[in-house]
Amino acid sequence: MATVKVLITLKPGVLDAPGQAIRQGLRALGYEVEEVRVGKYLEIVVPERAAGEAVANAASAEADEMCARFLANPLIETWQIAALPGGVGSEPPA
Amino acid sequence: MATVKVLITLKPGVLDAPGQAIRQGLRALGYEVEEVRVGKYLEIVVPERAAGEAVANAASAEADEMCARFLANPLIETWQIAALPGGVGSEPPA
Amino acid sequence: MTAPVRLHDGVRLSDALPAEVNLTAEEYRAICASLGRAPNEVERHCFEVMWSEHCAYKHSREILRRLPTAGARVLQGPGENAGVVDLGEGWAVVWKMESHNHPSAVDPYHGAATGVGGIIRDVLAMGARPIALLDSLRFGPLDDVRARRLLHGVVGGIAGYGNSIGIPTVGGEVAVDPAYRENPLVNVACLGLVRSDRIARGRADPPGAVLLYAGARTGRDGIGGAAFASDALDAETEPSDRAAVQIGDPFAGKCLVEATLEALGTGHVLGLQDMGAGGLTCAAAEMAARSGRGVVINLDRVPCRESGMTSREILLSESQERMLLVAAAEHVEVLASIFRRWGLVADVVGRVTEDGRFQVQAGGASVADLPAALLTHAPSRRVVPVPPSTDGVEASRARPPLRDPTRMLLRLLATPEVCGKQPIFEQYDHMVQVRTVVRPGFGAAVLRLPESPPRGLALTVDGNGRWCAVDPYGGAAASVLEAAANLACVGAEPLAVTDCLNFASPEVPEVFWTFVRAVDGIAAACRALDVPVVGGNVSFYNEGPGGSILPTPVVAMVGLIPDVRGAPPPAAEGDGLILLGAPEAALGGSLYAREAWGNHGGALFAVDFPAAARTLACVREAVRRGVIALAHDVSDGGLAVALAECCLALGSGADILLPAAERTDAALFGEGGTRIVCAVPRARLPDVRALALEHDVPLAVLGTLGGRLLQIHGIVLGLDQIRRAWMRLGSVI
Amino acid sequence: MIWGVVTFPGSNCDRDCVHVLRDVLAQDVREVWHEHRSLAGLDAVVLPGGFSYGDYLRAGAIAATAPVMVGVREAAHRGAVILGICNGFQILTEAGLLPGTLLPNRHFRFICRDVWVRVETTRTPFTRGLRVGDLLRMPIAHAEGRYMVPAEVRAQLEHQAQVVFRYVDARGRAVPSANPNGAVRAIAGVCNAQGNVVGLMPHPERCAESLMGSTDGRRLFESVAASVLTAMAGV
Ligand SMILES: Nc1ncnc2c1ncn2[C@@H]1O[C@H](COP(=O)(O)OP(=O)(O)O)[C@@H](O)[C@H]1O
Ligand SMILES: [Mg+2]
Repeated sequence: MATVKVLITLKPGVLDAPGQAIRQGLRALGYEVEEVRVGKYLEIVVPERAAGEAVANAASAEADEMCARFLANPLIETWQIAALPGGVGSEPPA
Repeated sequence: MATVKVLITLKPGVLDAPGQAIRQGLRALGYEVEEVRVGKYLEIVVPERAAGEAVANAASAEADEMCARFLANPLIETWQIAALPGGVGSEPPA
Repeated sequence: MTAPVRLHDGVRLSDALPAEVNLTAEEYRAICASLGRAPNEVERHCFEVMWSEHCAYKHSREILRRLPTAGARVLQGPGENAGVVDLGEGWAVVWKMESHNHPSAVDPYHGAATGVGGIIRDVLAMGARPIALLDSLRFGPLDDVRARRLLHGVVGGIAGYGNSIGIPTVGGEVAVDPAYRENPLVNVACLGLVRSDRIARGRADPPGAVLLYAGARTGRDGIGGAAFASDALDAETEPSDRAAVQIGDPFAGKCLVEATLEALGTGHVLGLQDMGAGGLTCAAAEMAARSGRGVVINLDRVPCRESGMTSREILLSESQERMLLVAAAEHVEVLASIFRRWGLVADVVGRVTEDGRFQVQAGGASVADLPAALLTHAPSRRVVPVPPSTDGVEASRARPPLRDPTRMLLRLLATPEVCGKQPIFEQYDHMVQVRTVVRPGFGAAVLRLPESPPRGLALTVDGNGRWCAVDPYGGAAASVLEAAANLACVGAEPLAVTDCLNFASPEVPEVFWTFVRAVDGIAAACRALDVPVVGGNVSFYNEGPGGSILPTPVVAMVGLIPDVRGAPPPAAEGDGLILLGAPEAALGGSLYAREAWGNHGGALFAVDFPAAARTLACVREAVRRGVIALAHDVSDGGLAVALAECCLALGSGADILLPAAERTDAALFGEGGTRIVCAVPRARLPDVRALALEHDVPLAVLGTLGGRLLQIHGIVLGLDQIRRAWMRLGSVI
Repeated sequence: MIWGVVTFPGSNCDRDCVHVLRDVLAQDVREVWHEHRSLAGLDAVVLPGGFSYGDYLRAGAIAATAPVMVGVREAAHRGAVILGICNGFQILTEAGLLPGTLLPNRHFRFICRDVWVRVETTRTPFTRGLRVGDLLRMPIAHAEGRYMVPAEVRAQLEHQAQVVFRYVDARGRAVPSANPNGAVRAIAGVCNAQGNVVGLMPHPERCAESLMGSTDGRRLFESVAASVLTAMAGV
C-alpha cells in the first residue's frame, strides 16, 4: 500500500469564489485577512506494485496522470504530488 | 504580509462522501485505488504585525484560532498549519 | 456542487451524554423488574437511547392524545413513520415535520442537512415519493455575528441536502428572539405522494421474513444522538467526541430514495423503516413491536464503514441514509440487487420471529435479548403543570405611545420575520420536479398534481413564539389559524396538520404547563377547523446557559386546491383594498411590541374559532371564484405591514383610510384574529360583499390601489422606500 | 424521432425532462441508464440537471467517466443532437464535448430564480426554430454555473457562433446585473463546432407549460423536433 498526497490549487488569476466567501466570513469575525485561496487536498491509497523507492515513484507518476485526466481541471488548476509508503491514518473501509 | 497554509482533514472514521465518489470515478477510469480521503487546503494571507520568526508564530497562532472558530469543525476535523512570510504561491506544508 | 464552506460556531456539547447511566433509578428498576434480571451493558445502552425523551416521548405522550388525529381522509395517523391523508382518485399525501435543533446548534451545516435527510426518509418509509420541503427557522437577533453564522450554515445545509436530493424547498419562515441565541430552532417538514393502495408500513411481519439492511454503511457517527437531543445545550463543557455530529450524504440519500421506490414497486416489500434516531435498534424494535413480533439481528452481517466497531456502536449508530426492509426470503435477492444497482449496500441482517423478542447476536454469541415492546414503551413521566406567575408580564408593561408611524413601518418591514426571504429561498431549488405553480415569496406555496389534474396542494408552516410566550393556548391556536389563512388565500381547504413542539425542559412544571396549553390550543383550533393532526415531533430541553427558548409550537399545514389553473383577475389602479374578518387587534405578543417597547406588550388577542372559520370559508370561496386579485393574511406587523406587502406584490401604491380606532398603534400594527386583506377589482366588489354577507363575515373597505405611494394614517412611503427596507436580508446573510 | 434521457446516479431532473418530452410534446422517449454504452438508434440525447455523483470533486467530473459517455461521444460524432442542461452542461464540458468549464458562482451560492437569455445563434437544432435576438425567460438552479474559457478559445467561440445563449435583462441587454453567476461575457449556453452538441445552465424543461409560468423552454425542444424531422425527410 502506498499513499499519495495530492494538492490541487487554482491557477493564479482564476477568480476564487469560495476563497472570497471565506475571506468575508473571517473578516466578519474580526480577522484582518488580505486574501484566501482555496485548494483541494486528496489522500489516495493505492496498492503497492513495486518495492522501496520505486513504490513512491510509480505511485507519483500514476497520480500525476490521475490529476491530468480527472482529479484536476487543467484549464484552471495545477497540482503537486507527494507519495509516501503506507496507508492513511485511518483504517480503510471493508 | 505573511501566508498561512492550512490543511483541514476529517478525523479518522468520519464519513467522507466525496472521497467515496472520487474513488468510484478513479476506478471507472481503470485505476486501482483502495481509498480516497478528501481535505481542504487554504492559503490565508494576513498582514504582518511582527518581524522575522515572530511573524510566522503570530500568524500560526491566529490561524489556529480561525480553524477552531470558523474554518473547521473541531468535532470532526483536524488541521495543520504552516506559516511562511510572503504572499501566496510558495510551497505547501508537508 | 462542491460542499459549501461550513461555518462552525464553536457551540459546546453537553456533558450529559451517557458517560454514566442515562436512566433514572426508577426506570432502571422498572427494566430490572420486567426482565427479572439486570440488563447487560449493551442492553442498557439500548434502553438509554430507546427510553430517551427524543425516542420515547415520556413527557409528551399522554398530552399528545388530546390532539384530534382522526378524520374521514386520514389513512394513517400518528404512530407510524409519518401520517397519510387520502386525496381521492387513488392518491394520498404523506406529511411529517421534524426538528433538528441541537445538531444544528453544534454544527449548523451538517445538523440542518441531516435534519432534511431524516424527514425525507420518514416520508419515504411510508412508500411515498417526497415532493416538497418546508423549513421553519429561529435564531438569535441577526445583529449578532454568531446568529448570522448559524443562519448561514443552516440555510447552506438545507440547500446542500435538499437541492442535491432533488426535492424542492417551497416555503418556510424565519423568526428571531434573544431566547433562541444559544438554541436555534430548525424544523423541516416534508410532503410525499403515494398511491393510496401502495402505502408502506414500519412493520416486521410475518415470522420467517428477513430483515434487509439497505443504503450506506454503518460508521461511528451519531452514537447517542437521540440522547443528545434530549439534553439541554451546555456551553461550559468541552467539545465531546464527534459521535454527536452526523454527516449526511445527499448523493447516497438520492440513490436511496430512487432504489427504495423501485424496490417498493416490485410489491415485495412487506415492511419499511428509516434507521434514524436510535439507529438499527430503534428501527428493528419499533417494527417488531408494531406488529407484535420479534426480531433476531446478526451484527456480523451489518455492513460497517470502519473495522472493530463494538456491538453497541453498530446497534446505536445514527449513520445516515440507511433503511431497514422486511421481505420474504425468496424475494430478497431481487430487492438487494436494486439497491446495489444504485451503488448502495444491501444485506440480510436478521429475521422476523414470533416471540416478540429483540434478539441480537454477534460473533456467535447473544449480546442482547429483550422484549421488543419493553424497548419501545418507556414508562411515562408525569409532571404536574404549574402556570407561571404573571409578575414578569406585569413588570414589562412600559408602553410609550407611537411617535413616528412611518419609521416604525419601515422598521417592521426590515425585521427578519417580515422582510423578503429571497436570499434564503433563492438558495433552495424550489422548482425541481416541475410542480411549483406558486413559488415561495408570498404566503403559501402551491404545487400542481399532474397525477390528478387539475388539482393541486398548498403548503405553509407557521409558528409564533412571541404569542405563545404571552399565551401558549391562544398563541398555538392562532398559529393553526394563521396556517389555515395562508391556505385560504390560495383557495385551499386544509387537509392535515403536522407540528413540531419546541419547548425547554418538561421537567420544569411551568414549562410543562406551557406545553400542555399549547397542545390544547392546537387541538382546539384543529377541531374547530376540522383538520386532523397526522403526526409531528416534540423537541424538549431547548435551552442554554442563558435561559430557555420561547415556547414555540410550529404548525405545518397542507391543503387541497380543486383547480390550480385558474389565474386571479389582474390587479389594476383603482381596485378596492378590503379587509375580511374581525377588525379587532391587540398589541400583546406583537412584533410591534418587541420593536417599539422591547417587551411582549401585554395580553394576546382572544381567538374566536367560529369567526375564523367563517372568514376562511369566505376567502376560500372568493379566491376560487376568481373575484379577488390578491388575498393576504394579516400576521406579523399587523395591517400596515400586510398592506405594504400587498403593495410590493402588486407593484403599486395605495391610499388607505382606516376606521377610527382607540389606539393608532394597535390599528396599524396590532395582531389579531383571522383577518385577510384583499385587492378586489371594482366590478367584483358586489360579489365579494355578497359572499361576506352570506358567510357572515365583517367586510371593511380600506382604500384603493394606485400611484407609487402607500398612505395610511400619517404614513407616507414610496414603493422604493418600502422595497429597500424589505430587502434588508441580503445585507445580513 | 427518438429521444433518450440519461439518468446518472444523482441526476434529479431526468424525470422532469421525460415528462416534458413525453407528456407535453408527445415525443418518443427512452430512459437511458448511465451504464449503457450504446446510444444507437437515438436521434437526440438529453443529459439532465441534478447532482450526478453528488457533484463531488467538480460538478459533472465523475459523471463524465460513466460508461454512457462512450455512447454520448459516439452519438455526438454521428451527428445526433445532444443537449446538456445544467449538470448535463457541466458533464459535457468535463467530458470535453463542449469547450470551457463551469466554476462556482461568483457569490459562491446556489441560485434558483428566473433569468432572461438572448438567443445568439440559430445554427443549433435547439435554436433553429427561433431568431437571433429572441429573449427567453427560464429558471436557473445551480451553484456552479460561472462559465469560463481561455481568452483565445473564447474569441474563437464568438467568431464561430458557438455562443448560443447569453444572460441579458428583460430588454435584451447584457448588463452585469443580469448575469447571475459571473459567467464570462454572460455566456449561458454554448455549442460545439458542429453545432449538434449544446449545453446551457437554464432549465428549459421547467418552463414548458403555461401553468409553470412560461413556455419559452418548450420552444427549444420543438425546434429540435422540427429540425430533426426536416433532416430525416432530407435523407
Ligand atoms: N426559511 C424559509 N425558507 C423558504 N421560504 C421561506 C422561508 N421563510 C419565508 N419563506 C417564504 O417567504 C414568504 C414570506 O414568509 P412569511 O412572511 O413567513 O409568510 P406568511 O406570513 O405569508 O406565511 C413565504 O412564501 C414563505 O414561504
Ligand atoms: Mg408567517
